[in-house]
Amino acid sequence: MSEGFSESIESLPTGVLEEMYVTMLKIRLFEEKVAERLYEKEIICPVHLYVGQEAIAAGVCQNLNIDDYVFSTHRSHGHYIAKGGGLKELMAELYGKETGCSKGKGGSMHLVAPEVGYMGSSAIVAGNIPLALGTAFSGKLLGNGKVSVAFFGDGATDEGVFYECLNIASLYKLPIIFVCENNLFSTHLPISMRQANPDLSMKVKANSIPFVRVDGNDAVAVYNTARKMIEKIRNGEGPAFIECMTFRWLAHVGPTPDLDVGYRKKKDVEYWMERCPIKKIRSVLTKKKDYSSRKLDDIEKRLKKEVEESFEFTKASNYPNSQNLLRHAINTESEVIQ
Amino acid sequence: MSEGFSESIESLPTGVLEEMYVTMLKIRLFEEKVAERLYEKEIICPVHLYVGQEAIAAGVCQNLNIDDYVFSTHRSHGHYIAKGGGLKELMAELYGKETGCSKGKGGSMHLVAPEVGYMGSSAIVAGNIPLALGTAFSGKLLGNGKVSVAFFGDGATDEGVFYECLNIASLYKLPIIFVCENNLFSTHLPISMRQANPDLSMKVKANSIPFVRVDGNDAVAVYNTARKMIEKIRNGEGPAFIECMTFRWLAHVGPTPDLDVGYRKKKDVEYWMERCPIKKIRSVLTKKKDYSSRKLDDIEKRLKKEVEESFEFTKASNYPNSQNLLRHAINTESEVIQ
Amino acid sequence: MRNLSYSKAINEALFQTMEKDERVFIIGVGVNSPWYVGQTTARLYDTYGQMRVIDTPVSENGITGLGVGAAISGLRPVVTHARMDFMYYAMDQICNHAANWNYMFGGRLTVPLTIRGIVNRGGEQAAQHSQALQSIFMHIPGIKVVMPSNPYDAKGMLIAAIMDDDPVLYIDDKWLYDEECDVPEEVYSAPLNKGRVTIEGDDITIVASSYMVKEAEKAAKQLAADNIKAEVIDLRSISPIDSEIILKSIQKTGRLIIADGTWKTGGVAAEVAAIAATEGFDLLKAPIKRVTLPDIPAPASGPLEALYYPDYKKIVEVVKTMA
Amino acid sequence: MRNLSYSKAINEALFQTMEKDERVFIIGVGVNSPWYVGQTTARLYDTYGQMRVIDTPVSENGITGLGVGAAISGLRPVVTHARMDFMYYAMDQICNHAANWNYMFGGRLTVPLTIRGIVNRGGEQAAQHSQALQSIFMHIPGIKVVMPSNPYDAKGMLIAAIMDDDPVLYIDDKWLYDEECDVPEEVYSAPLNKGRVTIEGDDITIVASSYMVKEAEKAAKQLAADNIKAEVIDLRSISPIDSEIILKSIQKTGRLIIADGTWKTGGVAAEVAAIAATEGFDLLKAPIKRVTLPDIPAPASGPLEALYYPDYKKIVEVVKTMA
Ligand SMILES: Cc1ncc(C[n+]2csc(CCOP(=O)(O)OP(=O)(O)O)c2C)c(N)n1
Ligand SMILES: Cc1ncc(C[n+]2csc(CCOP(=O)(O)OP(=O)(O)O)c2C)c(N)n1
Ligand SMILES: [Mg+2]
Ligand SMILES: [Mg+2]
Repeated sequence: MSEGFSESIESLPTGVLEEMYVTMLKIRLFEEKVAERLYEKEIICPVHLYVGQEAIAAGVCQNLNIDDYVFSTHRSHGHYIAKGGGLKELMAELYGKETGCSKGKGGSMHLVAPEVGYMGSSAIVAGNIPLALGTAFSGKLLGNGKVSVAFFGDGATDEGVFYECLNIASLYKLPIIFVCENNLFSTHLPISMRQANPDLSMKVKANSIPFVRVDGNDAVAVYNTARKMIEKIRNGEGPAFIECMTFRWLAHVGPTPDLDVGYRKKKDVEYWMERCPIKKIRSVLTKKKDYSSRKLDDIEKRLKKEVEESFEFTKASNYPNSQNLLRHAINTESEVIQ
Repeated sequence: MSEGFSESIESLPTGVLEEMYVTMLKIRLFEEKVAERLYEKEIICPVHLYVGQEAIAAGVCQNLNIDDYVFSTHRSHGHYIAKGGGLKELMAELYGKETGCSKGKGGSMHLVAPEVGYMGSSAIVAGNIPLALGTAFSGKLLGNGKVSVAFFGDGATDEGVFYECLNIASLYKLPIIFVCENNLFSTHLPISMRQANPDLSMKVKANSIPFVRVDGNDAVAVYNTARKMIEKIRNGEGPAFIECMTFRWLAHVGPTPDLDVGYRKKKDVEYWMERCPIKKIRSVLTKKKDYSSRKLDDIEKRLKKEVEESFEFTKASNYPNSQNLLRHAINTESEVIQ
Repeated sequence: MRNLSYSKAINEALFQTMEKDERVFIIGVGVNSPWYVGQTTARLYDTYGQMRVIDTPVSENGITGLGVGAAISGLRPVVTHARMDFMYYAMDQICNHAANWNYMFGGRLTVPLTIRGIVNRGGEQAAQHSQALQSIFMHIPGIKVVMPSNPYDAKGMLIAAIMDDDPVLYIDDKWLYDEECDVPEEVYSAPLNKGRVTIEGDDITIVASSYMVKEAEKAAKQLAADNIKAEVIDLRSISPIDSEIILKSIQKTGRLIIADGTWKTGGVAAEVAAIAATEGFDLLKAPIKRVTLPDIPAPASGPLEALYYPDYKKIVEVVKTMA
Repeated sequence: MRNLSYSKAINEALFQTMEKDERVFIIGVGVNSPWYVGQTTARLYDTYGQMRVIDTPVSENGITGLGVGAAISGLRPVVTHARMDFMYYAMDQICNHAANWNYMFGGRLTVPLTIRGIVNRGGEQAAQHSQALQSIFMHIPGIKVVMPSNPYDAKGMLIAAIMDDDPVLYIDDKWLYDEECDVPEEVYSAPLNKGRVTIEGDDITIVASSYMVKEAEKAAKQLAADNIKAEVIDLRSISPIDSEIILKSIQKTGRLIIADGTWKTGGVAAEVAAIAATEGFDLLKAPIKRVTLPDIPAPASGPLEALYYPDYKKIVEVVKTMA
């Protein structure tokens, strides 16, 4: 399936591999905790889990600087974490606490961490893509070498504005990388029932944008492809597009396996679970000559602790007080008078 | 330039050629009259003349039945006439008379003639395309064999909704023919300043829609290409796309040659005027063995008279009376109370 | 008669109109989703098949326009938006096309289109998944806007909307989906331009629509305990709006409060207040009051959300300041 | 000081802000067109080049979103829509994104975006090329809406809008482009939240904005001849709206008429009436009146168009019914 490929594993420094592994495991462990809390109905806001797609966020963001820009969607814990957003502020946001990354006003679908270049999640399908075009434009106008990334799902490629953005990015040679996480579904509807020709490549290339399809469950493939693209983008060569084939393990929204609902088959889910991105990178990492597999336990322990701490932090945090309701719609606060 | 081509001229019946010629000349003569009246400032509403593009409307509509559906844009006199709309009602509409095809409420940019399947012009770029999708859908659901046509300019291919429509039409195999009149400009802006890759073919084919580019100044080429497409569409094979390369001779809006404004070169306009679609079909027609060129004079005389009559009709018509202002926003008239 | 829930009443209206009239079809993002539109489209696909119950690509503008085009060529589409928030993508087709097509052509092409806009808020869904946008569409001439508040109207007004020759925006609210009441089994229609007095009273008029009617009724019951007799008017249609029923009521009560589930500024409540202050000024004995959302987007956090959405208690509180 | 036309005042504001602040850029369909936006963007391209004056593909939604993204990353975009009618395509980026981005993230990302929406009507342009949509945007929290009525404000408010940290919809009206008045040469800003009394009077308050201010002033002059002293208030900003100035005036006059260039139902006039009827009820001596467009799309035909747009005569006529 892949046009982009893993290359020789040995060429990747162990450090990079380990960092990606850490990112991915962090996402997974965090979301497992979130899933547990969702079952307990402690978290109320709609949550779209990223489990199974971790290699994409990790592989792309591994190539980014802290001040590069990232935008994501309703399903954005992974991108937020991979870009360096804090777990505590994330967990607190899911609980609607004032210490949340969005001060409790956004919930899971609206995360932000400008301090690490994570410029926001939009819950409107494709709505984040023009925004990434905008940060890319500012990167270009200011000549600051920053790259912008739009993460989005295959569903976003149904929306007209997506095509407008491809053209505009290419026309103005904007420093943006489009990352389509094609998990084959938009909610319950498979791409084959939504697109006459589900092959994205021509649609992208028709806008003179380089396109590569990779195995989205292979962090190394994602990393290598994104790296080359981002290098070129930083050189002023304009946008690039990476399509990552993947699958979500859980429900569109919420923590369940979603098999009762009838729109997807158990064996398809199983097929993709077999191809777990975390298992995959772990096996690559442990094959590295200079890697001691004892480290894996340490990492897992440390990350579990970090997740636990985010949870404790959240529990200890307050809900926003009522004055906060009216703040922030516009900056001149006194102007919101009720 | 053409992928679609004129084929052997002899294979086209003289009658078809003559009908197209008549349509084209009718459009031209009508618009020349309109241009004259625009210079006199007798016509007030914004008018986008079709001069130079007549072969497209004529060549496509020649293949249509009276109950097939057509939608057009701000530049729609040609399509209205080619589909069989009355000249009198058209002229009256431009003058805002109550006898106008839209009762004076639409003006040049909003023509309609449901009696001949002309379902309306939209002055919103690309706005008519989803509507044609809708009539195509009803053709399919009702199984009545009707074909829908969306005429639009290259400007419309900048809009996201255009891409949504390509996909939807192809996904549902709707009986629709997309006709892009690529006159290389959207108002003052050339397509090269609007699209990273101005070649439409891939964008269309990426949606699994058959695509043919033709010389839009060659009525025979347009006719032959559209004919084959429409045959297939009626056979249930789904949508098709024809791109007609052409040029407008006059200003984007209004009757002037538009050379003072600076966005296009005199020599380009001259190049295209050389390639006059009417001259071209006339030369084809008169080469036909069974065609007497004396007929040409008769035709021209008759059409001029028809145009003159539309003008007289208009002059004799009244403006809508004031009660008409509040009518027709919704059908239950009493509900518009001021 | 039998009790039916609001969502099942919608479902029944769709079944019955589709059964009766082959021109009716349903199209929208998520119409066959097991969760998006609740029970409202349940089993329709199984009965009427893929040509008449169409779950589409995420292309709101394209499919809305498809609905407009289908309507002007003789069909009766029910374009369904699982959330009003997503309708922003489709504004051009709704406002520039559906709303104008009849007027712009001198009445020559009617647009018998129904658009279902679902209000789906609460549950910490936040700013982009909570919007009730009736006030925007109320302002657009050429499109009718209705907001049924109970299962009886949900069925009757949906049938009327589908049978109506104009574009009708039919707004249903997920907070009402489990409400039940007597609903006739037969096909019937409820008017698209008439309000209704749901509780009679002499002291104050509470005008509301959709979900807020319930809150207004609860408020009226509570006020009755304090011997304040509130009259509750369910607008049902907000465009056209039934001025008469409002004026008649304030003639009796002299006092008006409007309870509306949208933002305050430029909202439905403003229009109702304006009607009273222009056409019923001499009937009024006290300042008009508005109970609405504050002029801010919806917050996620539960405690803020609880403050954000006004309820019957807020209505009671405001009424008491007027007594 | 010197006289400057409204369109040249806009042009000067753009020149001066672009000169002063490299973060400012202009983007929109037709911004370099010789006719679309009149003189307002003249010579900017020649001075600031293709990276800062960008005439785009016909992709309203995409380029508006580009503006939003540029704003949150430190630039000061002026997204320009040559007609408000075309903004329907961009509603998602304006309402779901620009308006929400700051609130939804607890104030962590401001959106210093200016959107110019141009009202371009008359001349038989008809329904799809005539719309004034301020009432829609007034209703959306998180976005400011201003409508300068004269060259002084046109310049000062545009500068203020560009320097403001919130999304500001700046609506200019082609019918005002040739109006002239004294305009300072220096950079200055006019407030984005304050109305202004342009003519003082004791008998009746006429509230207007943008083009209708001119008509209101003409009406006031004519009324003066009949010894009716009208006070004219130019709202300038319609979101936030300066309630105080309205209330202060009706305290004096007791009578209110609102002259607004949009549709009646759910429009700006309704909001102003609602403010008066809720917060200033006791000050009012007579029913409020609205002079607005009727609730129908714009017709093409000249004679109908003449009836469609209200002018000072209509205001005078209505005032006389109130005296
Ligand atoms: C404009 C809009 N339409 C519809 C929705 C409802 N919706 C939420 S997520 C989603 C599916 C998106 O699928 P995709 O983009 O592939 O992302 P995935 O959920 O698969 O990660 C849809 C349709 C929405 N949020 N926004
Ligand atoms: C949505 C929208 N944006 C902008 C415009 C302004 N406008 C009117 S015609 C036009 C050019 C359209 O070009 P094209 O589609 O190629 O048609 P042509 O005029 O060349 O026939 C533009 C941009 C519009 N009418 N609608
Ligand atoms: Mg997906
Ligand atoms: Mg063109």
